[in-house]
Amino acid sequence: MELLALLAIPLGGAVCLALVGARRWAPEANVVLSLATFLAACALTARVIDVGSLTAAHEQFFIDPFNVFLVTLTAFVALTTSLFSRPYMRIEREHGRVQPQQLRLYHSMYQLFIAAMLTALTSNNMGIMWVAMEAATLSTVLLVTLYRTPASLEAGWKYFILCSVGIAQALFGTVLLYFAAEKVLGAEGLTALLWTHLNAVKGELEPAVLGLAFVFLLIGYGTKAGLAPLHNWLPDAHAEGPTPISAVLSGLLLNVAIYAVVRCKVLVEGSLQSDLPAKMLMGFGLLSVVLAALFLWRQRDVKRLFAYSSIEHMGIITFAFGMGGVVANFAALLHMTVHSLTKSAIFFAVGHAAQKTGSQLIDEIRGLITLSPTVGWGLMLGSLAILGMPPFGVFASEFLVLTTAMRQEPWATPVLLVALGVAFAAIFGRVQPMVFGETNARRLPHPPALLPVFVHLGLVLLLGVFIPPYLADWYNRAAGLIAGQ
Amino acid sequence: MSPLSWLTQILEVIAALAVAPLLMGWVAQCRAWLQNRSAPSLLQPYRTIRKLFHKDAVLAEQASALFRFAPYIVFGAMVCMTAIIPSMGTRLPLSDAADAIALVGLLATARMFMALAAMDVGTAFGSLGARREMMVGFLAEPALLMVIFVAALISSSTALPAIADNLATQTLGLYPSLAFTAVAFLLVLLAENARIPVDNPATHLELTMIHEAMLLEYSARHLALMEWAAALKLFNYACIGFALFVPWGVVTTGTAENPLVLLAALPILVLKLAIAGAGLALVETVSAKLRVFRAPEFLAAAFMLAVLGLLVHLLLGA
Amino acid sequence: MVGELTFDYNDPGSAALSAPLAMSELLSNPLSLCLLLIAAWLTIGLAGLARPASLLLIGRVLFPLGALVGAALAVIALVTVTLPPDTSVLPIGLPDLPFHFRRDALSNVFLFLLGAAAAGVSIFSAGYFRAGEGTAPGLLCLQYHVFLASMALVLVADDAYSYMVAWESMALASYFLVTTQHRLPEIRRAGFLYLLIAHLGAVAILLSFGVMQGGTWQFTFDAMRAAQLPPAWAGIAFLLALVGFGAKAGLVPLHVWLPEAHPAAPSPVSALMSGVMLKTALYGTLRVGFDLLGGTSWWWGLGPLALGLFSAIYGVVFAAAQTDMKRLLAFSSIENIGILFTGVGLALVFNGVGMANLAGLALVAVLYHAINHAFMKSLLFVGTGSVLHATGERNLGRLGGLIHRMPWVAWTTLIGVLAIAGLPPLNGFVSEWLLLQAFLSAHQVPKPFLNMLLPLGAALVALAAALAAYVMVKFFGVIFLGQPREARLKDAHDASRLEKVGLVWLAAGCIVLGLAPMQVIALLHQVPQQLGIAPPLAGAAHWWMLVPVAGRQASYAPLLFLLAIALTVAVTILSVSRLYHRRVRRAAPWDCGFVRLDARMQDTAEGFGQPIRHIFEPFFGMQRELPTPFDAAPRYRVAIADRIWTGLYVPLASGVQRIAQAVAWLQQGRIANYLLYSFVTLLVLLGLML
Amino acid sequence: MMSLDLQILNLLAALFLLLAFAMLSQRRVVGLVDLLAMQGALLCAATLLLAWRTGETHLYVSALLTLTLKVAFLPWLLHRLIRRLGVYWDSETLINIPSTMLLGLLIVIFSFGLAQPIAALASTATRNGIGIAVAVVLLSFLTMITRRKAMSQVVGFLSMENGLFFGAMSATYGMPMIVELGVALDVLVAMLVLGVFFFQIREQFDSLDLHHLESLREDK
Repeated sequence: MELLALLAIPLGGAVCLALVGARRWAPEANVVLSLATFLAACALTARVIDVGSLTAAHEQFFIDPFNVFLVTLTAFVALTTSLFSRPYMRIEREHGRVQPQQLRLYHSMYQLFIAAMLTALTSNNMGIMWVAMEAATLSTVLLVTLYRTPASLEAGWKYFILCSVGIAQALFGTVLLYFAAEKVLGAEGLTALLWTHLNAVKGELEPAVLGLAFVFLLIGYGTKAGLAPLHNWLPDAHAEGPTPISAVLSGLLLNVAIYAVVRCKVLVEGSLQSDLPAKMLMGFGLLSVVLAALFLWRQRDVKRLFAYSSIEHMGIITFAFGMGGVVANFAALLHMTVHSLTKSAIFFAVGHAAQKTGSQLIDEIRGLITLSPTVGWGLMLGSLAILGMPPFGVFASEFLVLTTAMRQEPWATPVLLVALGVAFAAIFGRVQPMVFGETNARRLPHPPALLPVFVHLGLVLLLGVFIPPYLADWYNRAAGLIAGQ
Repeated sequence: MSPLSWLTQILEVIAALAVAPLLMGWVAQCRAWLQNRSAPSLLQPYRTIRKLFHKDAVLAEQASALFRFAPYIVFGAMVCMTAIIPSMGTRLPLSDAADAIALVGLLATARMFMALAAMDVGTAFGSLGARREMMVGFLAEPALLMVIFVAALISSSTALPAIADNLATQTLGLYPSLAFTAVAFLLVLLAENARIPVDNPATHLELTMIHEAMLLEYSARHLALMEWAAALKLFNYACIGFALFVPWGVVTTGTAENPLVLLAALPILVLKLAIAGAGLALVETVSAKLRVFRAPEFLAAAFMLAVLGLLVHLLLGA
Repeated sequence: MVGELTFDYNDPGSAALSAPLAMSELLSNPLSLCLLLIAAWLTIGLAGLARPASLLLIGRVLFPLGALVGAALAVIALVTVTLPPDTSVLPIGLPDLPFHFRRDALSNVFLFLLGAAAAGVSIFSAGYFRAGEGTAPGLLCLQYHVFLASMALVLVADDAYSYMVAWESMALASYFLVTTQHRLPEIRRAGFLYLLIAHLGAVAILLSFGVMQGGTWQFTFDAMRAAQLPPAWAGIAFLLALVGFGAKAGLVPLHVWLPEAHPAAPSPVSALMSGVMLKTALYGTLRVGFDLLGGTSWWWGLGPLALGLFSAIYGVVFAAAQTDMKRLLAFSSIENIGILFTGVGLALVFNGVGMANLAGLALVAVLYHAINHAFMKSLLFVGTGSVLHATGERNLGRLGGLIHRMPWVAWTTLIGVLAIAGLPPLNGFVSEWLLLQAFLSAHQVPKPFLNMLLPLGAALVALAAALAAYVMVKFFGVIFLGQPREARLKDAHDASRLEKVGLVWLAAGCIVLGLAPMQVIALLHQVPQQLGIAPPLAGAAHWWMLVPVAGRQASYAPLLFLLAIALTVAVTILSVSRLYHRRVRRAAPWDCGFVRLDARMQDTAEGFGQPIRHIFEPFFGMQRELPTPFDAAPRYRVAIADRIWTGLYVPLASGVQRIAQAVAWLQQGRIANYLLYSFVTLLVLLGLML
Repeated sequence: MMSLDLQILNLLAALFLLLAFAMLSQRRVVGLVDLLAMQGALLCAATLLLAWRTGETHLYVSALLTLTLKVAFLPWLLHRLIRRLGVYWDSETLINIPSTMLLGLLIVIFSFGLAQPIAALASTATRNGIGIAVAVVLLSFLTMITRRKAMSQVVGFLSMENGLFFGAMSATYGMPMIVELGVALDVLVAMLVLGVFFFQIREQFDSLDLHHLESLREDK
């Protein structure tokens, strides 16, 4: 029931907004829909907390601790982002950067995107998950090109081609999975792609096939997760789209992709008795961290900067999942949460900063703290949080990742140490002059919608110093689940 | 600590106060003889000090309280040193108050106050002198410490009286390490007491002077105290040298009961001082004054020698 | 053979010991009191946000309150130092890892240091902070007290997570305090450098904890104490910790941030950073080296020893060459940190070879010096703060003659100067004396070469101390003595009342610590005793006399010493004025008969540093601008560059730059290439799977 | 001697691969689209044959889907776009044709080697098709890499999809119905999005040449 609401509300919302999305009250409608979705998600969570994992619609949908917390997170960030995008898109419209019909497209696609992600998360059917992922891509492509600037078109094109090609590999992987599965589960196609069933019989699945399947799936979903060297679409898409979209892309879509990868990893590890998948994940993770850190060093565009930082953090998460074990998984899940909260908060602040100074170039944004203290502090604290400064939550997860790595994979720690240092220097060296120093812009009349920023940062802070017991228990269950216990 | 022992202590100090200017005079006399000049009277330093005490003190307008107070502190520090150094007797009340390291600290205190006082008036020469004095100081101090360390390692004590005791009472042994350190100590002594080749107490050529440059603004009783303190400093250094290298003839027992036993030590002390003074005069005569920025090399040599002494001791255990 | 360690103290000392035993029933759990005080600091900070602009509230109420809290903390730490450790757990932090806290003698010593110094600095700040200086007073108050609270938390944290949280919060708060004047680019640069190196250090510490952890979720210090590490891993853990804490302490070559950040901060903050924050790094090193890892291997000591000695010389030499008074003090902090780590290294070596008494002696010397430095350096920094406010000038070349205008600041600063120059009978001398005594026994270490090299360390320490005296003469002489080098110095005003209180408090600390070494040591020795490094003290002859190692007659009695000097001085003054007269006439300075004397003829800061620059030339990268005889307006300029900065950090940065450039080639914006990457990755992974 | 329909199926598979090679070497965009249509037709034929052979009803449906979407609609759409946008020729490929072919050959060998173990496991009659499918996927990947025109990249993408479907069909007689529908829907939407795209790109750069789309880069 809650599940139905969860998926139907954004889907229906997409349809309605496709019709009325250009109206003056469309943004509010967007907020209301997101709120409804969030409430549904909360209801679902409550349900899962007391009855535990559940399946629905002939097992086509499946909720367990792992995805339900991602569902809640997704719904929540979607809500806050819609709150942020309300004034933001208004101003864009005042500045004449978007036309009414584009706003219509924007709002309807926003809801569709949410729907697609929620489907991908809740679907039990690997095939449907694939379809939903592709749908998520398609729904955001046109949002990336919303401004119709040459840069945005290029970004959109790369996003489209690279992700579609990538995800095509994932489809092939799914095919192979199905191929292996029907040996065990029989050809009646309904159950053979259901994750729960696959998970039940993963021991009997044919290792050779699953190995290949995993490679294709990893390439496919890894491209969407922005793992180096498949990440090339990510900075462009994040930098050129409207900021709310950058926020949800960075904060949510990457999480969903990682989620898919992890689901596959669980199956494959169960079947393959080698640690090759784990090694692959760790390799991708480290490579992403290192490359992202080096690219960060050369950024001039603030949104590109934080896009690369997203790549870096996806690398950390992937590395953690690669290490496996309860603590590492716990850390990775926690990191997914805090990263999406922090990163979207940063993008909110950056969006306002860019609007105030009328530029995305780092060199042209100066003295935010005098221009608008709230934006300035938001950006400063957000950046410090994302750089892993306690008492923010990102530190908590990095603490666990690094200590676990020191114990399990000592060889990786020097790499991580250096990469984190370089990333810190790069990001902080660019953020500090933006926040501090003399400003060169005048104050804008409109008040920024910074409630989301500080709500997010507050939550991240909370997670840094105190993780509520039920949340912790939830992480633990999910972590255990991924660790195959 | 019987009151008698305190009496002994005071006697020793008074003796030192009396003998110190004499040493200055003696060195000056020897120098004059060695250089075929007609020698000043042996009592010349006393006369100078007395004359200075009688004069009216002239202070520069911008001199602060620090400037007026410094001479007393410097003088007081030197007097305390005489009390602590076993010049005639060990086992005295104050000899426990500070060991050799503390003595070096005391010297540093005096030096620092002199330098600060010199900078206080804000003349070109004052600060120049202060700078040079501190330069000499920071090179001489570690060298002196090294010298003391060697002796301390030999007699497992950093307290001068104890060192003197040990070296004096135990059967006469040859310490090659002490040979090195003795030379080092001599160099330090020359530098610290504003002697040729580092400085020239007799000079009034402004650009080369160190010690004198710091005293330029002083007059009358302040100058007198400074001069007397300088004499005491030389005396103290000499006594430290005796304690480290020729500790014989120092009264080690009975000082607590009968102050007069010190009289037994006095002639030996005077003898040692006479020889030392003559030697000092000889060194000063035969060597030429170095340019100021050669002084560091001179003292670095002292430092190296002292360290060598240390290594030799650690190597040979002697 | 080394005799047993004996300090002598009788009634007063033992009273200081027995008093807490009496009070121990009264305050059942001192740790909870400490935590309460820390909470009080935090609330005071938050209260500042209530009316961020009101100086009355912040200056007259909040900061004095903070000072009181600091004093209370110091008192508690003092009276409970002899109690056995007590722990408590707060139900926050990570799910399976709540915040653990623990108070033992080591924490006590540093808590006392923190509280006492913070009390003085806070009361000074109450009179110091004014409106319109960058950050709003309220925010400043918050950052300041969060800084204090996080430092205190570092000292009582008992598990890796809470430790790291407190540690980084400390760095963060101090960073914001450093960048108070964020409009100046060089201050932003300083802040950036500071936070960057602090963060790298923190990651190193984190990794060291990662090595020491006792297994899954076992991040409490107890678990680490219990964990049996193979020696190699223990060594790695210690080295990582050394790197991390060295970065925070400003150990060469990780010192580059220090001379930038400390001057950049407002003076009271500089005082706290130099006086207290650096000591938290020392605390960390001791905690990890002696407590968590048990200081098993003697060779661990070599690292701190070598780095410490080098830092000591390096710092003091650079201090002598500085022309900015706060930079000068910052470099002097590097020197003192060097001395401290030298002592730590010595203690580790002694402990490793099982010379318990000497290890205890070295450790006590280190702790003593840490406390001393907290007082002296805070005193000097707040002194410069008053000068800065009175004259708006940090450049030594534009100061001078202030002893007439601001006597309070001048005389209190003089005490600090004498103390930090290591002159008896002040506190700086005592700790250096103890350290030298420890060095004197180093030749007994049963290791070839080491027993030869260690005594040379004593020589270097002595050299550093002597150079410190040089530096301090320069510092005090150029600022306070001589003639004012600028006309406007004439109307410099003395410190405000609250500032005076702070100055006097810190100066008094220097004196007391110098005069009562026995009592202090009796308390400090609880640390090696509780850590099981050294046996308890054996009482001995006199309460006023300090004897480092029985079996060697060496002693130092500061009170006697001071009395003797005072007596002689008094007698001299009296007799001189009795026997002769006390007539004084004021006249123009003589200066060898030169008449037109002016302030520009005194030695400048550069001039005073010249001999050092000459002697230690290899240390510096110098560019000189010498005037030619034909210059119309001849001017002399010398710029000192830190060779380590130019030789290590600059190449490092440009190296990363180059690598980044090379890597950027991967991303040429051509979609075909990107497809190719995916394609190749696919083939490679497939190949792996085959 | 295997039965006739199997022989036909293998023949179709071979032709399928051949078409992939043809695409690799084809430089006229229009030609590419026709080849794509033929590929679709082959796929459809193969599916039908298989459906008839196995009697799986959902294979008929998927054959129908293929027919409408891949044989009729998409080629028509592309042709229309080509006419509207006037892009007939692709410029010189990034790698010259012969070496591309050589690479293609290697890829084929690789993918056959890859597929052998899987094919060994397969129970389906068309197991050899798997290797072909992998080869086609990789070959169309190569096509996309070597092309400069947006249009030809799209065609490459579509032929990759064909390859996937062929793989699915020959490995497991097709995916579950619901998935096939979803995939088909996605492909359809993707094509529509592309259509919009092409016009946007055109009105920006009045060309579909990809070298206009190389401004977002790090190496400057």
